[in-house]
Parts: sequence; C-alpha cells; structure tokens
Amino acid sequence: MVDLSVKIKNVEFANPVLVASGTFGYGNEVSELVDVNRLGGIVTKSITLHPREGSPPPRMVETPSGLLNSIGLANIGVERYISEMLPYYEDLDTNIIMNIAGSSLKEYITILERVEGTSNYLSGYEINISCPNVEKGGLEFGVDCDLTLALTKELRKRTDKLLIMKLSPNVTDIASIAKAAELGGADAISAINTVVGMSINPQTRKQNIFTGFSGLSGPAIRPVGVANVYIIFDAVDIPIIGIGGITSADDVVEYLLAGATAVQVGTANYREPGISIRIIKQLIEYCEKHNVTTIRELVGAIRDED
Amino acid sequence: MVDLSVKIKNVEFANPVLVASGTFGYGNEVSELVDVNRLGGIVTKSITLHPREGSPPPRMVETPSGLLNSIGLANIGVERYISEMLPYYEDLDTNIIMNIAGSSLKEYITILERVEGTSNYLSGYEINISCPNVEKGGLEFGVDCDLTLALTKELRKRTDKLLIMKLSPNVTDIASIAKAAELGGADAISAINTVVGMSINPQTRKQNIFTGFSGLSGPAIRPVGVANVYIIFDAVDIPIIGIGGITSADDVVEYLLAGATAVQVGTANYREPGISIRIIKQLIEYCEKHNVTTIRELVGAIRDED
Amino acid sequence: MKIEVASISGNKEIAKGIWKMDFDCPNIANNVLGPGQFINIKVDPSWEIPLRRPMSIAGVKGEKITIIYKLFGRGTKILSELRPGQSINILGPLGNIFTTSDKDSFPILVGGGVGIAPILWMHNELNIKSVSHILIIGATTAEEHFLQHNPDKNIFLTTDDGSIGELGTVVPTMESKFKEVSSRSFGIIYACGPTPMLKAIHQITTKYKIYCQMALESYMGCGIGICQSCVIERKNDSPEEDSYGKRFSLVCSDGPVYSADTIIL
Amino acid sequence: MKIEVASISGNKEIAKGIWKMDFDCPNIANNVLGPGQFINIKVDPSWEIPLRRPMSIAGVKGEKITIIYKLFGRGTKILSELRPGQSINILGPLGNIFTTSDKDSFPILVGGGVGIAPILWMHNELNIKSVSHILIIGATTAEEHFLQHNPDKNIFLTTDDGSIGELGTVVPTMESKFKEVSSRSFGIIYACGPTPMLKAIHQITTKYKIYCQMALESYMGCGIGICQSCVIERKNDSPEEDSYGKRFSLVCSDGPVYSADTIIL
Ligand SMILES: Cc1cc2nc3c(=O)[nH]c(=O)nc-3n(C[C@H](O)[C@H](O)[C@H](O)COP(=O)(O)OP(=O)(O)OC[C@H]3O[C@@H](n4cnc5c(N)ncnc54)[C@H](O)[C@@H]3O)c2cc1C
Ligand SMILES: Cc1cc2nc3c(=O)[nH]c(=O)nc-3n(C[C@H](O)[C@H](O)[C@H](O)COP(=O)(O)OP(=O)(O)OC[C@H]3O[C@@H](n4cnc5c(N)ncnc54)[C@H](O)[C@@H]3O)c2cc1C
Ligand SMILES: Cc1cc2nc3c(=O)[nH]c(=O)nc-3n(C[C@H](O)[C@H](O)[C@H](O)COP(=O)(O)O)c2cc1C
Ligand SMILES: Cc1cc2nc3c(=O)[nH]c(=O)nc-3n(C[C@H](O)[C@H](O)[C@H](O)COP(=O)(O)O)c2cc1C
Ligand code: FES
Ligand code: FES
Repeated sequence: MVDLSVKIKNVEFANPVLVASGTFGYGNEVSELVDVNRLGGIVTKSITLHPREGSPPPRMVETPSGLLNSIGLANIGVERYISEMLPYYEDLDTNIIMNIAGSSLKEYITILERVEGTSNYLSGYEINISCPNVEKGGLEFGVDCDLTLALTKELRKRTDKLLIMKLSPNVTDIASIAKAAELGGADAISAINTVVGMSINPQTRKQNIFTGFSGLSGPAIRPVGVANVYIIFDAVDIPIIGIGGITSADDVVEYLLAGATAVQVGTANYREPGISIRIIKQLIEYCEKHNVTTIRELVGAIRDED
Repeated sequence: MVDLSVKIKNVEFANPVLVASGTFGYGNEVSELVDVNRLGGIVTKSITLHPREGSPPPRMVETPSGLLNSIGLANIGVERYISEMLPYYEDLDTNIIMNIAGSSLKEYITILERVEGTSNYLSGYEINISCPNVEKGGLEFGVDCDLTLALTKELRKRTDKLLIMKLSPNVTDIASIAKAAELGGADAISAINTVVGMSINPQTRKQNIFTGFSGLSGPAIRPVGVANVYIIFDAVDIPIIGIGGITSADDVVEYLLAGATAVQVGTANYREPGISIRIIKQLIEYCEKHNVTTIRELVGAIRDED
Repeated sequence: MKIEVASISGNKEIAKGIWKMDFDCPNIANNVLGPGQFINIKVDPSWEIPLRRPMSIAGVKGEKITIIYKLFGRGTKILSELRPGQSINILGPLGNIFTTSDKDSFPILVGGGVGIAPILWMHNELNIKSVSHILIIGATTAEEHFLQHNPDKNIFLTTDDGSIGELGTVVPTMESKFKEVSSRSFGIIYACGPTPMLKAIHQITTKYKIYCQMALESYMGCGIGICQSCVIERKNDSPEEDSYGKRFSLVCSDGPVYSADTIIL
Repeated sequence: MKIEVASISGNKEIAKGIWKMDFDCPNIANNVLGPGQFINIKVDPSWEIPLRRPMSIAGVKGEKITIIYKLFGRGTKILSELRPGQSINILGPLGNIFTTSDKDSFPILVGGGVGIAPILWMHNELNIKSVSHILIIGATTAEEHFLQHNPDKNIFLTTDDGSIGELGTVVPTMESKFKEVSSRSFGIIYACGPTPMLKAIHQITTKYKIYCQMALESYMGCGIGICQSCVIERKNDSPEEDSYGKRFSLVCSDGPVYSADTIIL
C-alpha cells in the first residue's frame, strides 16, 4: 500500500493533488463529473469583499501549450460565499481552502475575519497576493516584501487555520517574497500564479484579451513553476504547494522532487475536469513502480549527479 | 511594392527579421542552407573576453512548445572572433550585430574596445546583460537599474555604432531597466532573453539540464515576450527589437503591433534553419493582403477596441 | 453532463468547408434535452490545442449524435481528418435549449455560418411534430449550402452573391416574410449564427416586435461553468440574476439560448 | 547539407519495437558519404515536439535512404504512424563517417539498441567489398532481433536472456572472438549503441589494445552546429582542438564518429 497522504501544519491531505483557484469554480459545478471527495483538496476561486462582475470579454485565449486569461476576479463576494458555498462544503469529505483576494490590507482582513467568525469547516486560506494594492498606487502586494510581510502578519493574527500565501512569478527575487511570507507566519507557500503575458491578433490588430495584459498558465509555464518551487525550497522551511502546468503524475513528481509537498492542478481541469483523479491513480502506479512507500519521500529528493 | 525596411539609428535593415544570439551560431555554419544575405541581420552568439567551453551536458531539453537550455556561454572568445569571424562577415551583405557578455563592467568594456579598435564592419553591439556580475556577488546586471545604467553609459562612451541592450524578463519591473538603458544612451532595447526555468526527470530523479536552472525559449514564451515589448514601448522612446517564440509572420506582426521595430527569431532556427527567409516572404504577403505599404506602419499600431 | 469516448460513424464534407460528423455516445445522447444544447470536444490528445471545441448538437438519433461544423482553424481541421472507427472524447450535453410552446404558431428559424446545427435540428423536430414554420439559411455563396432552396416548402436559402436562393443576407428575406404574412402572427424567431447576423436579426425583430430567441457563441474555456471565460453582456434592465451576476452571463451554463431582448450583442 | 521533403516508400516494424523506414530524397542521398552519418527529421509539423529527431542512415540505394529506429517516445511514435506516400522533412546528410583503411583486416562491428543502423550499413558495405569481418549485435531478448544468428557467416546475435544467440551482452562474445583469433590482428572495432555498452566496449578494447571507433549519440538541438547542445567530453590529452574547443566536442559536427581513446563516455 502506497501512502499518498501529506500534512501541512495540522491539516491532513489524503493525497497531494489539489485543484487550483479559479480553475475549478466553487467546486460544485463539476460534482456531476468528478467525485470531488477523492481530491486532496479544493482551492476555491478568489473571493473579494464585494461581488465582482469581472472584465468584459474576451477573457481567454489559447497560446502554444498554454492559455492566457484575464477574468478580472469575477466572484460572488464573501457574503454569498458564506451563505451559498460554505453549507455545500460542510457535506464534502475533502479539504476546502478558501482563496482570498483584496485591494487593500483592510479588505483581506475584513474578508478573513468575516469567514473566521462564521465557519469552522474550512481547512484554511490561500491568499492571492497578485492583486494591485489601491492604497499603494496599484503596486501588487506580491511583488513587495514589506507588503507581503505586513499582510501575512495581520492575517496570521486572526486565524489558526492553514494560512497559505500564493506567490506571483513576475518578480526579480521570489525567494525574498517567500521569506517575507514565512517571517510573517505563513504555514505554506503556493507557487506559482500566472505569468504576465499578452496576445494580439495580427488580422484584426486588436488585443485578444479585453484587458490587454493577462495571465499565462498551462504546460507552457511548467518549467517556470518548477524553477520557482526549487528556489523557494532553498529559501524557506515551510511547505510549498507547487502550481503551474501540471497534467500528469510525472508532472506532480517533478514538482515534488523540486521541493513541493503538494500541488495544484489548474488549466488542465478545463480540458479534463476529472484529470486530478486520474493523476492520483497514476501517482500510485508511479510509487509502486519506483518502490516509493510514502509520497513524502519524494519531496526535494532530486538525486545528485552520479 | 511593400517596403519592409526599418531603420534603427543610422543603420538600415532590409527587413525587420534578424536571427537571435546563440541560435544561429556565428552565422557561417548554415550558409549552405540559408542565404544569410537575405536576413535583416544576424546577431552572433555571445562573445566573452576569453574563450569559454560552456557547461557540461546535458545542456538542452524540450518542454511543451518550448526548450530549456543552459549552454553556459560557450564561445570562441573575442580574439578568435576578431581573427576568424570578422573577415567572414566583411563579405556578407547583411547587418552583423555582435552580442557581448561579460562578468564585470570592465570585461564588457574591454571586449567592446578591442573590437572597436579593429573593425568598422559591424553594424553594432547587442549587450547581453543576463550575466552574473562577479563583482557584485553574482547579481545579474540585467536585474538592476543602476548596473544597467552604468554599463550602458560606459559602452556608449566608447562606440558610435548601434548599441542595443538585451533585457531579461526575469524581473519585477522591466520598464525601469529599459529606462535605465535609454538614459545610459542605448540606441535600442532587445527583449526578451530566456525565462528562468527548470526540468526534472521523474524517472531518474535528476535534473534534465546539468546546471539545474536554465532558460526557457520557444513559442511557449511568446506571450511573455509580447507583454514585455508592450510594457517597454510605453516606457521608452528608443526602438525595440522583439524576441521570444517567433515562428511565423503572424508572430512578427504581433510583436510589431506591440511596439517592436524589428524582431529576432531564435529557437525556431533549430527546427528550420531557413525559417526567417520564409517569414520574410510571408511578411510581404501579409502586407499585401492588409494594404500595408511600409512595415513601419505596424509598429505599436494596436487598434483600440471598437 | 458526462464525459464519453465516442466512436465516429461518419464524417464528411457536405458543402464547401462544412462537415457533418456522426458518433455513438449513448450516455450523452440519452441526456440531451433538445436544440440549443452543445457538446465540448477534445480535438487533440496533445496540448498543442489546449482547449476543447464547443459544437452545437445538430440532431440525436437513438445513441448517435450529429454535429455540423465549419472548417475554421486548427481544431476543426483535426476534426475533419478523423475517420469512421476512430474515437473522440466528448463532454456533454451542455447548456440550455430553445423553448417552444404550443402557442407559438408559425415560427421562423434563421441560421447562418457555424450556427446552422441547432436551427436544422429544430427544423427537423418541427417537421416531425408537423408544426408549420419557415426556415431561412444564409451563406456567402451557393457552394456553402447543403440544403435545397425550396420556397414551396418554406425553405429559403440566401447568398451574399445571389448564386443560389435569395440575394443578400437573411434579413431582407425575413422582412419580406414578415410583410407577406403580416396578418398571421409569427409567434417566435429562433436564430443562430455569426454576431453581425444576430445583431441585424435583433434590429429587425425589435422593429416588428417579434419575440426572438438566439443561440449565442462565445470563447469557451471549459463549457461547464468553472472558468468564467464565456461571458456575454446582459441588458441592465434584465429582470433576474444569472448564476453569475447582473452584468454578465455565462453562455455555457446560463445559455447558449437567450431572449434577444435580455442581452447586448 | 540540404533540407528536403522526402516521400516515404516504406515503413514497417521489423522486430519488436524496431522499425525500418525508406524514403526518396535524391538531394540528400546523393551527398551521403558513408556509415556514421545521420539525418535530422522534423517529425511533427506542430510545436508539440519542438526539435527534430536525429537518426543514423542505415543505407543508401540510389535516391533512397533507409533508417532503422526504435520506438522510444513521442517523436518516434509519430514516425511509426507515417504511411508510404506521406512525406517528412529531412535535414542532412550530417556528421562524419567511420574511417576505413585497406590495412584494417578483419574488423569487428558491434551494434546494439538504437545503434544498429550505421553498423548494419557498414556490414553491407564490407560484404559488397568482400572484406571479411565479424558482426555482433546485442539486444535484450530474441524478439528485438531482426537478423539471423549465423556463426558460420560471422554474424553473432546476443541476448540478455539467452533467448537467441549468445547469452549476455556483446562483450563476452567480443572477448571470445579476440581470444579465438588472437593470432590474427583485428585491425579495428566499429561500435555504436547505448552508452553503457560503449563504455564496456571501450574497456575491453583498451585491455586488448585494439583501436576502436564509436558513433555516439547526444541530445541534439539542431544537428548543424548552431545550438551547442550536443557536446561530449574529450580526454584532456586529445591532440587537436575540435571546432569547439579543448574540453568539449560537438557530436553533430565533429562527430558522431570518434576514436574511443579521445573521449570520455
Ligand atoms: C456554444 C457553441 C456552439 C458552437 N457550435 C458550432 C457548430 O455547431 N458548428 C461549428 O462549426 N462551430 C460551432 N461553434 C464554433 C466552434 O466552436 C469554433 O468554430 C471552433 O472552436 C473553432 O476551432 P478551431 O480550432 O478550428 O479554430 P481556431 O483557429 O483555434 O480559432 C478560430 C476561432 O474559433 C473560436 N474558438 C476557438 N476556440 C474556441 C473555444 N474553445 N470556444 C469558443 N470558440 C473558440 C475563436 O473565436 C477563434 O478566434 C460553436 C461555438 C460555441 C461557443
Ligand atoms: C547522431 C544520432 C543518431 C541516432 N540514430 C538513431 C537510429 O539510427 N535509430 C534510433 O532508433 N535512434 C537513433 N538515435 C536516437 C534517436 O534520436 C532518439 O531515440 C529519438 O530522438 C527519440 O525521440 P522520441 O521523441 O521518440 O523520444 P522522447 O520521448 O522525446 O525522448 C526520449 C529520449 O530520446 C532522446 N532524444 C529526444 N530528442 C532528442 C534529440 N533531439 N536529440 C537526441 N536525442 C533525443 C533523449 O535522450 C530523450 O530522453 C540517434 C541519435 C543521435 C544523436
Ligand atoms: C481562468 C483562470 C482563472 C484563475 N483564477 C484565479 C483566481 O481567481 N485566484 C488565483 O489565486 N489564481 C487564479 N488562477 C491561477 C491558477 O490558480 C494557477 O495558479 C495558474 O493557472 C497556474 O497553474 P496551471 O498552469 O495549472 O493553470 C486562475 C487561472 C486561470 C487559468
Ligand atoms: C540554445 C540557446 C542559446 C542561446 N544563447 C544566447 C546567447 O549566447 N546570448 C544571448 O544573448 N541570448 C542567447 N539565447 C537567447 C535567444 O537569443 C533568445 O533571446 C531567446 O531564445 C528567446 O527567443 P526564442 O523564443 O525565439 O528562442 C539563447 C537561446 C537558446 C535557445
Ligand atoms: S466556458 Fe468556462 S465558464 Fe463558460
Ligand atoms: S546539435 Fe546543435 S550544435 Fe550540435
């Protein structure tokens, strides 16, 4: 019997395969297709204080082995999340991690406090810090160590649940951002969010995405995700959740070897909503074939050159 | 007749399609296959002060729609470049741009001075600033505004030829690096160099590239290149040479619309050494179809939404 | 909503650049509700084409589903190269349906471009139920049509170059029908096609005050409501909220069929 | 060195997982120098597979080139699905050749794995020139062999499981030949195969002091000297410089054939 379970802080995950924020809706849309209880966990889409309609279309376009999107954080807002989604999650038998996005320190805090006061069911929070801070002239939280530190500290004070900071790869020095999150008391780091990209239609001469800039995801960015996880693994002592371009158990193992304790599957869900379940099966096969008794053996276990 | 010519400073390019440093050798290897005189120009592989053997193999691996490489700046060094390559270039009828890489300010200067004193043939220099500065503890020139400014200034003093700074996308704020290069007197910006990536073999548990970290190139990174060119176009007034994942005339037009005056074809040369010649033909067809009389019309010409 | 690996039983070009494919997929076929619904096809086993391709259902016979598709780009090219016996991965049935009611006498069905499939299915359904109706199909030239122009049977083809049927877009033909039979009330218009066509149809149905349902298209990342890419803008004064909010609606889940007067094209 | 779109005239599995393909490519065929040279094949028109795939030439007959390839991963799978009449984009001929000299009596040719092609071609050439030689081909089991074990004709097959020919790797067979005919001097060993096999061959040829040429493989980005990915490490005391420098050599341009004593495997 292969042991796929992993633990982050006091939270047990039956396996290391979660689904990524924004790529699996709220988790209920696909329940007809996927037995979500078999997932390691579901990270729900970013929730803001107020409901957001998001950006005008087009919001998405394919690129070579990837996808650009700018959904504009469309979401139902924290109140509807609490009233409509939390009751659904209470009947599930998997870890639900709420992803939070804010445009000011205060907004993040308000959302977290609002949920903390309501539910004990959630396993924790993933904090999307790739959001422009309106107070600091639109500078993204996630590109600044001080902002990241301050945000993490404030949230840490307010919850004992899992606190995961989700980092952006669009920075010079992701290690220092990860360290700031660790210093602020984060329990884990998620990496990476999408890579800044753009696509223009040469026929119409227009942007393919309404907002112009957008986020690149999918297999195209897997090498970027793996590199960032490796860098962060060297920089901090807290667990890392690897994200970016995962489509198979081999990809999961690649991330684990680079230093991830768990992973999230994103874009691949659009092609194959049940892909994470298949990946979990393949992971067991991988472990059996390679005599891995617990998946935790693989974390950071790159072999030195012979 | 479509006019494909573009001009950067006083240098005329018959068309905007150049081949990228490191992806076309010294330009003589493929002369049997490709009529190099039809190219807009050749950027030769990075030259260092002393010959470099480069990194041990493996140096390259495929990724989804991309390529990771860590060649380790293998090159013949400036002396052999002068004695063996410059004479060959003098017989060519295209622009030769020498790419220079250094590990200190002094090394860049020494290389440039050495060549300036020797040849009047080169059209100019492209400065690879994605190199670790040994004096500053390995910090890459290209991630630091001050280093970029100082380097550009020093080189500018020493040449009237085209001086192009080639930027790395692995930074939080490429606009400020581009501005530093402009302030320092650069004639143009090349963007982008490769994106930091990594690939691990799940079967052997070893790095797929000897050096671990490596550079991602190819169509996978095209959206990243286009986004960076767009950002730089807004930030500076000097021309931009767009690089990253170009495989067709449509891709070239995408870069031009984003703000590039010319482009470089990189990884695609490995698949199809003559691809740039084909792209030039396709560009003429594109212009004819869209009633573009001069390719320069397209530069930065994204249409506003209707 | 199921995922099924369907076995292709037929795939051929029925007009210039227009293909028809039939495949067996009992699980999905058994759950289809009616015209308007679509499926989402994984055309490429490799990631060269990251997303599935949405295609309207053009008919269901027992366990077989038919689609009619236009060669557009890389994805539909791969589809057209598949041969009977090969299989494709299908997700469906998805979306809502055109609503019919017994009150609606003499509907007009209008289709064009890649929007023929649901219209044709509706046409066949109405024929089976012996509901009199008019069918108008638009195309650029004759060679893109695979039906026969047959005014006696109320089947009108239009072409931009007049090479078959009526000259021009579908709109003049619609308008002349409105006028011809103005005494008789058209209960409803069912339309599907490219956005400019739908815009023109919306204008004329507004002018003549005829209720119109449209099956829309938008860029779909998933087809099942998890990516939020497929939004269409709603009119401000639309009464209800969609699953999604006031301003936008998800075409894949709330649509693809909308009352023309509730959306902004 | 040319690029040519070659028309496939044959492509079939000749042993388990081993395929043979023939194609017409006059421009390249006319320029081939001999065993050791290779071509670089664009297997996939899409960027799903970014790089070409290098394959040794297994023979040239008039305007036809033959390759023998092992099903390995995605690229060779695509190759194996191509049918006669279809075409592939070929770049070649590339690299250097095994050097033969009249002094070399009774050479031993050793091949294994994906390294059979140039060895087999050499074997055929020597047969044509009536040069006596020994051919040793290694594989894991009988089903991966497509030749006949025929000691009378100096053709020895080896298998790791002994299911055909000699039991074990090629090395014991080589050694027994060295001993059997120790009086006769073996002029030269020509070898091609997986790195562990080449390492073992290098050891034993060093021990018996027999000159050995090896055709090497390495990961190739271009095949034509512009990417610098295909380096192999050279011995420090190697006399000349390669096109590339002292420490490394470009397998695509300086190789793929090397004297075994000049390189580090
Ligand atoms: C609900 C719905 C029903 C449809 N029904 C039909 C039908 O019955 N017959 C038919 O021929 N076509 C139909 N289409 C359109 C069809 O999906 C596109 O023509 C097809 O996706 C083009 O793919 P491609 O790879 O050939 O083109 P590409 O070259 O990839 O793209 C060309 C254009 O196709 C569109 N497209 C590409 N991917 C998608 C996607 N994932 N979602 C939506 N649009 C996309 C985009 O507008 C793009 O610019 C329908 C679309 C929708 C949303
Ligand atoms: C000079 C030379 C001659 C060769 N001759 C033959 C031959 O005659 N018959 C034969 O079966 N094989 C030969 N090979 C090996 C052959 O190139 C690989 O087996 C093939 O590239 C595998 O491709 P794939 O897509 O099926 O495998 P993949 O799944 O893509 O890769 C599997 C492995 O194949 C190797 N590989 C992949 N791409 C390349 C590349 N661009 N260059 C080199 N290796 C690569 C890598 O080691 C990789 O790990 C030769 C290689 C070289 C360098
Ligand atoms: C359409 C789309 C929407 C996304 N929305 C969110 C979001 O709301 N919050 C967030 O933190 N990440 C969001 N992401 C980023 C993903 O969670 C993930 O970090 C990224 O896509 C990389 O993983 P992948 O390559 O597997 O998709 C979104 C990604 C996509 C493609
Ligand atoms: C194998 C390889 C070697 C490269 N060597 C250099 C180099 O020596 N100097 C340099 O400035 N850029 C080098 N580059 C980067 C390219 O010039 C180019 O910026 C990058 O590959 C992106 O373009 P592409 O996607 O078209 O390949 C190299 C790229 C590759 C793939
Ligand atoms: S297509 Fe993904 S939500 Fe509609
Ligand atoms: S394979 Fe590119 S230099 Fe040898």
